[in-house]
Amino acid sequence: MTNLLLEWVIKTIVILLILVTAVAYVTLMERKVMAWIQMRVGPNRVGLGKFRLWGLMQPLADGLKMIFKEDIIPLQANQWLYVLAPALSLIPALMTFIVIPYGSQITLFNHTIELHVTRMNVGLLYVLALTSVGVYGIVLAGWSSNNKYSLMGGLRSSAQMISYELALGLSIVSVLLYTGTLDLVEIVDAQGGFHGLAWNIFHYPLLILVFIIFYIASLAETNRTPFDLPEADSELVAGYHTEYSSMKFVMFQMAEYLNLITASSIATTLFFGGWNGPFVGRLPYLGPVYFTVKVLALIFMAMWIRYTVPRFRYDQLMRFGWKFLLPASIVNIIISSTAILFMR
Amino acid sequence: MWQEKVLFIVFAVIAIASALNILLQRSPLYSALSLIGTLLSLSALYLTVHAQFIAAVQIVVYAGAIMVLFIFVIMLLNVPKDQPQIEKQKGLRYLAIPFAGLMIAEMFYVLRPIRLTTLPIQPGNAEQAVGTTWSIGTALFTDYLLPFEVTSVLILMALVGAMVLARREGD
Amino acid sequence: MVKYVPVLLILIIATGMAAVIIILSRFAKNRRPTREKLMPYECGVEPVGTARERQSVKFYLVAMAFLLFDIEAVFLVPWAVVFRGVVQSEAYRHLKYVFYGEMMVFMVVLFVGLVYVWRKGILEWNR
Amino acid sequence: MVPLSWYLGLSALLFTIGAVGVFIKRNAITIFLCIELMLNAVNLTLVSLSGFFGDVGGQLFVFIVMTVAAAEAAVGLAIIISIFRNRESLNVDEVDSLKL
Repeated sequence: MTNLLLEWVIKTIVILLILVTAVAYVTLMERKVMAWIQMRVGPNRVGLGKFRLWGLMQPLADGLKMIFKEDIIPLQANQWLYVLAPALSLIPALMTFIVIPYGSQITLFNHTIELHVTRMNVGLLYVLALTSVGVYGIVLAGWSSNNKYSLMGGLRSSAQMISYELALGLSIVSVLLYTGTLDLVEIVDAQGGFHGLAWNIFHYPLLILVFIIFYIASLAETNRTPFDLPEADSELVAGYHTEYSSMKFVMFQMAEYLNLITASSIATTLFFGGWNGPFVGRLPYLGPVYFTVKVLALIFMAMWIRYTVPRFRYDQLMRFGWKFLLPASIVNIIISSTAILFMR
Repeated sequence: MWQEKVLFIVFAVIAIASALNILLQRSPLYSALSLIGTLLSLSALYLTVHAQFIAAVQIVVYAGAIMVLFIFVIMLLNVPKDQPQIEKQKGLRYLAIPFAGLMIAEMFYVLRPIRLTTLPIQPGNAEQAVGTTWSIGTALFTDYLLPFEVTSVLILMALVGAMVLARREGD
Repeated sequence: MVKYVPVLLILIIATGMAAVIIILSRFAKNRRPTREKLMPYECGVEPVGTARERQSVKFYLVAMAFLLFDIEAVFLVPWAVVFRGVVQSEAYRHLKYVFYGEMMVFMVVLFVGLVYVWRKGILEWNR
Repeated sequence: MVPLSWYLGLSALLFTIGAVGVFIKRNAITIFLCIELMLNAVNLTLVSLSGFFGDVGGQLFVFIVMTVAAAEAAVGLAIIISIFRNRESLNVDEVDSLKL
């Protein structure tokens, strides 16, 4: 029992450290990709002393800069909620990752270590639950700032998030029809056949449509362009975090990037075989590598979309979510279940 | 298993404290946030009796949807703070205390026979155990089919009714 | 239910992290508050009116439609999880058309709801 | 192991707090929140009894109760909105046109 607890504590802390580092470097990646798409160089100065290291120290410098920024709490703000809101959006974002498997099992110091923190019978519902709780941080940030832009941004953002949460949930239901379980570990294990290439998306071609719906909905859920209406800077200044500065602003940014990483990981797990890949049966250390590569590819795709597609208008956004994605995912469920009914 | 008792007490205290906070707060927004605290700790308590699926649904439906609706309404209407209650009969307050004591004594009396009943051991095949998604799904769509189908009509009625009530003509 | 203990663990650790970050920014001694700085930001102009105004009821209508369709999604989850098992297992196979049919009835009823919301123009924002 | 009586006692306490809230609060939304609290207290009873008897029925009741709570919240809040529109107040003592 104590051993198990110790293992969990270590795994949790390691995962959190990896996630925080990953967030820092995804921001750098975003700036590099943006620069690359716009034919610029991007951050390339910050290094160690004389060595520039392609700007690899940029996130560290950014972090230090943000710590030393002035922490402003507006006079008319609702003090308690104003401080609570960024925490409420960061904590659920950090909590999702414990159900995602990132490898099979490896042996370390004569211990067999499963490469996931925990598995639960309702794993995917746990993820959905945390996604739906994430709305509070944004709503309360908008409300407590006592600023018109914040309030409008918070309301718009939460309405957008709940609208696309529906499409997200319903597209996951189509996947569940094929997997027959909510346990993410089982979902990944089932995709291990055919030299580790029996990924759901190859195995069940109908899931390509589902993946497109899922991906669009998760972009909207994480407030990325073309769905970044909540912080549409030309209309709403900075949306719900207009009044936030210093580390509280960092917390919102961290939550946003964490959500992007989580969404990509879930997409990898559900559609692209998780950590499965060629030779992973013989070399279990390849599991986390495959997983990271797939997640990074999906994150890159999100960035590519961000710098290619212009922003939606709010009425277009709501119309797209409710009148296209929602009926499309319902139709998908009907088609998938009919297919399963006649599967032998 | 003292750990389970400690967990129960922790979550029970959180649930009761936030439930009391609903009454103590004057602003409806804070009351709603305290209710979310109660809902989350109840969800943890559901886990201690192996109701995993219901625990997750509790967060998805209650904390993630119903309370969002409440908070939206509070924010949209900009609801004023609660006024203090005007007591019409002053003496009743003191009558309340012996009655409360009576009720608590009665509760202890009723609960006495089951004070030692503990949770049955779960069967070895954990997938088929009560509270998993599989057990909920098979029972809901066979034995409890009628309530399930009636629910869909109920939801439709609520949708139409609420739309008609909340929209103004020409809105 | 031992498997759910890590949820508690990560909740505690994540809350601790959030608290540390907030406290960290509190202790960075660089606060020089001025009246202008602590005013609500309105692009540098003196704020007009209050932010606590009544908002459009549209947001409520969308949240309500979300709530009711979210229930539908939650009902779909256990059905989707058991459906394949029902089709393929010996014990439940004779029920497979029942399982299929009852969910189709459920979804048709809710689709009527979606059509109602659609026709009533709740989902239109540009009017 | 935690005995069943603890769960039932907790549920009774929460129900009482909710009932007291309905009586002492004036704000329609807060009263509504207290009703939700009472529903949740009953849900705790159903779930714990279902766990202790090993019968999934109680959990299905809770599932249905949650649906009813959602429908109730949607319609109830719509009523509250239309009351607020007409009277500019949510104090339940002022909404008494039906009283003789």
